[in-house]
Amino acid sequence: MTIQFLGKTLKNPMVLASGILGNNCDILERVHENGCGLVTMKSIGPEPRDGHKNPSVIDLGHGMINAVGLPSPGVLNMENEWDDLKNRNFPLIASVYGGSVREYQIVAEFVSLKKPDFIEINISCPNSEKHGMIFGVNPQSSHDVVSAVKKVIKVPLIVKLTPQALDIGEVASACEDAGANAICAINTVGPGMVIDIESKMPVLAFKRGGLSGPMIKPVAIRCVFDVYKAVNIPIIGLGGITTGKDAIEIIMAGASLVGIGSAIRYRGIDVFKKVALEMETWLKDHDLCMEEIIGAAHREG
Amino acid sequence: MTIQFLGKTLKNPMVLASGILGNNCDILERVHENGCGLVTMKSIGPEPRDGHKNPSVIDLGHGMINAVGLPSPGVLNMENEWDDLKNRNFPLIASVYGGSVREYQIVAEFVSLKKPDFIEINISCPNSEKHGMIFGVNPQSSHDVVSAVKKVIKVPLIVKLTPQALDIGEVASACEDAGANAICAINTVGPGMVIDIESKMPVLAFKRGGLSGPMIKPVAIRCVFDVYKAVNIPIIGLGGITTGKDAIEIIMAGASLVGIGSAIRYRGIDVFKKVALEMETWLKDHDLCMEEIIGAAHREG
Amino acid sequence: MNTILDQKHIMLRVEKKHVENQTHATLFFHHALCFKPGQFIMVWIPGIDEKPYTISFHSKEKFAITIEAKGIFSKKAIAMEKGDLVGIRGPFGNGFDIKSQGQKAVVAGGCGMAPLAPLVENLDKDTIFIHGARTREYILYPDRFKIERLFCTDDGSFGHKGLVTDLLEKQITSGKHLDMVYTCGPEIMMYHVFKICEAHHIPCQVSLERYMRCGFGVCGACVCGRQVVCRDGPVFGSAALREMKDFNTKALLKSGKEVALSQYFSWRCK
Amino acid sequence: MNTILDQKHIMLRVEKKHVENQTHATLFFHHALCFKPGQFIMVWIPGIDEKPYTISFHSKEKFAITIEAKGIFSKKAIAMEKGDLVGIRGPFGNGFDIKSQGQKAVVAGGCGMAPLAPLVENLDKDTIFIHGARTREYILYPDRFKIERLFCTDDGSFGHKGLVTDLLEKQITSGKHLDMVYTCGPEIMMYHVFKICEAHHIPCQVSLERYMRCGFGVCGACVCGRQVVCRDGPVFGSAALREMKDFNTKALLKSGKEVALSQYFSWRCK
Ligand SMILES: Cc1cc2nc3c(=O)[nH]c(=O)nc-3n(C[C@H](O)[C@H](O)[C@H](O)COP(=O)(O)OP(=O)(O)OC[C@H]3O[C@@H](n4cnc5c(N)ncnc54)[C@H](O)[C@@H]3O)c2cc1C
Ligand SMILES: Cc1cc2nc3c(=O)[nH]c(=O)nc-3n(C[C@H](O)[C@H](O)[C@H](O)COP(=O)(O)OP(=O)(O)OC[C@H]3O[C@@H](n4cnc5c(N)ncnc54)[C@H](O)[C@@H]3O)c2cc1C
Ligand SMILES: Cc1cc2nc3c(=O)[nH]c(=O)nc-3n(C[C@H](O)[C@H](O)[C@H](O)COP(=O)(O)O)c2cc1C
Ligand SMILES: Cc1cc2nc3c(=O)[nH]c(=O)nc-3n(C[C@H](O)[C@H](O)[C@H](O)COP(=O)(O)O)c2cc1C
Ligand code: FES
Ligand code: FES
Repeated sequence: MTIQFLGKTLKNPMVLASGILGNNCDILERVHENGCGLVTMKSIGPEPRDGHKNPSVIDLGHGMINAVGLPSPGVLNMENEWDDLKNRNFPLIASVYGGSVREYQIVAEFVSLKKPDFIEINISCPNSEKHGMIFGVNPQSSHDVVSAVKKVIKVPLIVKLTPQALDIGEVASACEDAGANAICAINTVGPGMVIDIESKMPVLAFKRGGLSGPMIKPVAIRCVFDVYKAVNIPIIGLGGITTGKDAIEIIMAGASLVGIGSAIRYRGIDVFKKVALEMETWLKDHDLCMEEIIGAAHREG
Repeated sequence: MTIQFLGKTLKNPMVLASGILGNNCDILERVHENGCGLVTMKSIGPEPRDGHKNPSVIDLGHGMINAVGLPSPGVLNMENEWDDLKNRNFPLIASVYGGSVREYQIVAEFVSLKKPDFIEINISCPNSEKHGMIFGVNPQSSHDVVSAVKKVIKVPLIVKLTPQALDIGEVASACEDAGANAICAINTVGPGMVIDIESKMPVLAFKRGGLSGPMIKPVAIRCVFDVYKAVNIPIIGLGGITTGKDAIEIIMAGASLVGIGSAIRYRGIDVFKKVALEMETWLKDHDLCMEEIIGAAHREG
Repeated sequence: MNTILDQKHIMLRVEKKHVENQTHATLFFHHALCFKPGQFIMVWIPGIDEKPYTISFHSKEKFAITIEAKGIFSKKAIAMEKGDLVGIRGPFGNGFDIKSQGQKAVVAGGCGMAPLAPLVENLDKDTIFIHGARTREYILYPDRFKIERLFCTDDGSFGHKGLVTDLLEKQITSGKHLDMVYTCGPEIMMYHVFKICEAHHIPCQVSLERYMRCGFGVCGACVCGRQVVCRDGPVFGSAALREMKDFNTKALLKSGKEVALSQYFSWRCK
Repeated sequence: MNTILDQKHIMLRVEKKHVENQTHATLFFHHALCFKPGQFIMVWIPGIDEKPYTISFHSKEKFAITIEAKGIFSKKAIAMEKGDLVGIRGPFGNGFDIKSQGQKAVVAGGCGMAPLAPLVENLDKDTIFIHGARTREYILYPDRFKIERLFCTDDGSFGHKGLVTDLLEKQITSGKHLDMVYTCGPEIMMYHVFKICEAHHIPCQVSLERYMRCGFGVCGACVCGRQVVCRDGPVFGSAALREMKDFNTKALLKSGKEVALSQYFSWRCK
């Protein structure tokens, strides 16, 4: 299932979602070895940031809720990681965030010098007081941050969107106009809240958090469907993808690559290998290839 | 658990959600007899409307997705129903929708003459091309429709909100300023989409639909929490409530009454009786009463 | 009882089609369904619509539905061929109560034979089994049952010329004692069967039809008085029928508008 | 294996508190947990924080955790009383592998006794059991085990004066053949135990500690080289340890920053 994506060859269409495991080079390599064609680092911010207190990730059975809160060593404090990554033998997305257009630019410019294969800007995280989400809900602010970042980086740019936008297609289209090379959809849904009725307190320390995993899949499918209609650049589709059939579904909605995060919880770190195999089997059984089914749900009926 | 709500006495805090079963007087009466303190009619529109083709409601296991599409006989074609309801022995919410401020006003004014106990305006339905949702995502347009409707009706007004608003607290607050007597939160989440990979087609005839049931509870809890912080009027909390503990949770988030829709699927029409009993038992075991726990999650910690 | 997970949406391919006559066909599927006679499934033809159909044949690993061509959907359905794809959800509904003792009778009218067929296969050989159709060629499943059938047709081309209710009354007045009557067919027919049963104090069970959306008791499209046809029914016993003001009188259109049954039947889903 | 549903967040009340000494207390809960020695749970004190704790006692319907007062959270935890409310999630992690055959040894340092206690209760009577602590009063569970313990303390107030590694080496050099060594305690201690085992070709299992968030292998907070401590561990065998560059050298802070282990241990969660 070798695949071309923005000029690079990937061994398969599986992507590790940002914020999942990607804390060091070793673990990213292990994820790659476990059947993941393209891995994403945890989002990198301008300053050192501890993120929120625990509880910050809770399983809900049919998905999870998290308010990890964008912890980051800060872009200037990661020399060890960059050194390790220099000699990597796998393709890499570096995810970045900021609190202002200028911060996105600073972080992305610095990161670009470290030569990841792609940079992803996370303009969609709901778990911080001020970071990210505000950009991703609005086409104009999304356009601003994308064009600013495009000016200073030397690798293709992926923009990660939030389902909370009123019209995600419009936001995606603004990003494309501003020069984005691909869209990643979606970040977590909600936010939501879980209250423990015995202590009468929200369980997450940050009170609210983003939903992920199987329960958000219908929202992810709809968002990818909307984005596919709106843009001509490729889409990394994710949100609740857990099985090969889920992957086929989001590809039919319009995704070219398929991201996985929460499903590691349910199927282990080799979920990438499993899902890729299930996809291949399904495609073979139906005598179809990947290219034929991208966006297929737009064509029938 | 007798309760006061906008000047009326209800036998308990349970509410039947709009669009669920409420198609005639007989069935509303039966829901009331099955332990529901306050029942809501299916949303009434200005014109006869068939709604969307089937499939329009699909179960997803941990919730459901629907695009029924606001079917309605039209406000002027319901004389039989109004006649039947005239002699009802239960409190009633009439839900209304329109495609413009003027339409909301016309429908609500007519419905007000039929003397329901309350009118609810649905400014939050995602399943129609033009109805409702556009108002509920924006504080200004919500304010406009609420103040227009308030002018022409003689019963208390409830406003039903969508979780898709960027800041639901802000919308609720605009509604309160415009004269709303209570907030109902939330309508369905998303929208989402389910694609059947064999036929390569979205399963719902309308393609996209709103999510409801257990999987949306965290979003409902967060929305009610936000609304409670923003307004001083009472809140009907709903979205995924299925058990007595769920009901306690949404009350602690800030709800005074608890709505149930999808849970009828999972626990039968007597879910109201069951949930009310479970709530009572929990309250007794904890030596607490309803009033003490409304909004409790805002006070602790 | 079926668990809720059993009722999730799945896709199946038509395994075999059996053309019954000009307007009826039976579609077979290879799929193990946990099922009780009288229950129904929601059948989706991608790109067309989704409608409820009763299960007309059931074995450990197969089931079938029998469709009468009426409008767009059912015409598409009988035109389907082996290998064609449909989505199904279900089974839904309560099904017939077959636990009751004593002498039973089954009264089928036209395509109302469909839900009754798997029931008949579960009943004693001495069951009185009345089946009416327009003409001889519209008699469904002519060679299927071990139980003897009393036939009637509108034109007298097969069996008695006249209505199933004539045959039922004849049985009763000829002194036959009945303990339970199961019936399905046009609502007016079922209404008359019910009336006959009431007059002779015989409990009966009828299978109703209303416009449906969810199939599982949430959306309210199918309410009939106090009853939710998709969940409390589609089979209703005498006690429920006595209180059901809407039986043979009213039904809801797709818009939710309450109309006379005649108007409901002349409405075409668009 | 625990199913995922077993691991959902639940609230429990402290059933009993046993003060072990000035800085250690054991909290008992009445709750049936499906558990394997070496696994841990995430413990939430509402309004404070949530941290991982090993299960130090387990019966069919009870379990306990033993806490050493270090920072804000653990001080709150040992100050809790009967009836106080905590949330738990889990159990998580792999636990010790107890299927191996032959002569076993257990080496516990300080609060590292906690995860080893339920393991010891599952081992043969001839297991070599070494336990070290600062002083006599910091010896956990003095009367709990049937297996004889070899004690050591930093100040010699009880048993050997010195380190657990002294006692382990003495056993080996005195000719005792060992087939498996289980150890938990400060990472530097475990590192030396591992080195001794390597030198003598004895397989060993150590239980690691890293900052954790999710506890189920998703967030990446606890990664240690190629290993995910909360899921692949917390117990690691010799093969994994040999390749684990970060063992006794590096750990991630809450921010994800990779630092020397000494810096990690002097960091206080805010
Ligand atoms: C629980 C249940 C079980 C059913 N089982 C079967 C079955 O086993 N076999 C079968 O053929 N059909 C069955 N039906 C009816 C089926 O669902 C469709 O309504 C029917 O096939 C007509 O659909 P259509 O879209 O082709 O026709 P439409 O386009 O809907 O209508 C075509 C014509 O049929 C008439 N019509 C439409 N709906 C009804 C109705 N509900 N009752 C009577 N006449 C109607 C109209 O007057 C119209 O002229 C069942 C219905 C229910 C509720
Ligand atoms: C899998 C696992 C199982 C554990 N089981 C137990 C147990 O059974 N009993 C128990 O008492 N603790 C256990 N811990 C450690 C526990 O989770 C807390 O880290 C500890 O109680 C300190 O928390 P605190 O918030 O009170 O201290 P903090 O405020 O976090 O720190 C207080 C002091 O402790 C030191 N410290 C903080 N974190 C660590 C660490 N991870 N390792 C070593 N020193 C640290 C710091 O140097 C600081 O000076 C376990 C940890 C893990 C990962
Ligand atoms: C614990 C956790 C941490 C996350 N952190 C980030 C992050 O730092 N940056 C980001 O862009 N997305 C982050 N996400 C969102 C995921 O990348 C992904 O978009 C989302 O979880 C939906 O995919 P899933 O359902 O496969 O998990 C995080 C998700 C989880 C569950
Ligand atoms: C089949 C269906 C139809 C609905 N129709 C309406 C409607 O007409 N008007 C309305 O305000 N809400 C409607 N809703 C939304 C519900 O009233 C409710 O807000 C939502 O389902 C969340 O609650 P629940 O999770 O308890 O179902 C509908 C929901 C469903 C599932
Ligand atoms: S079809 Fe929805 S309630 Fe019966
Ligand atoms: S604590 Fe989250 S991966 Fe280990």
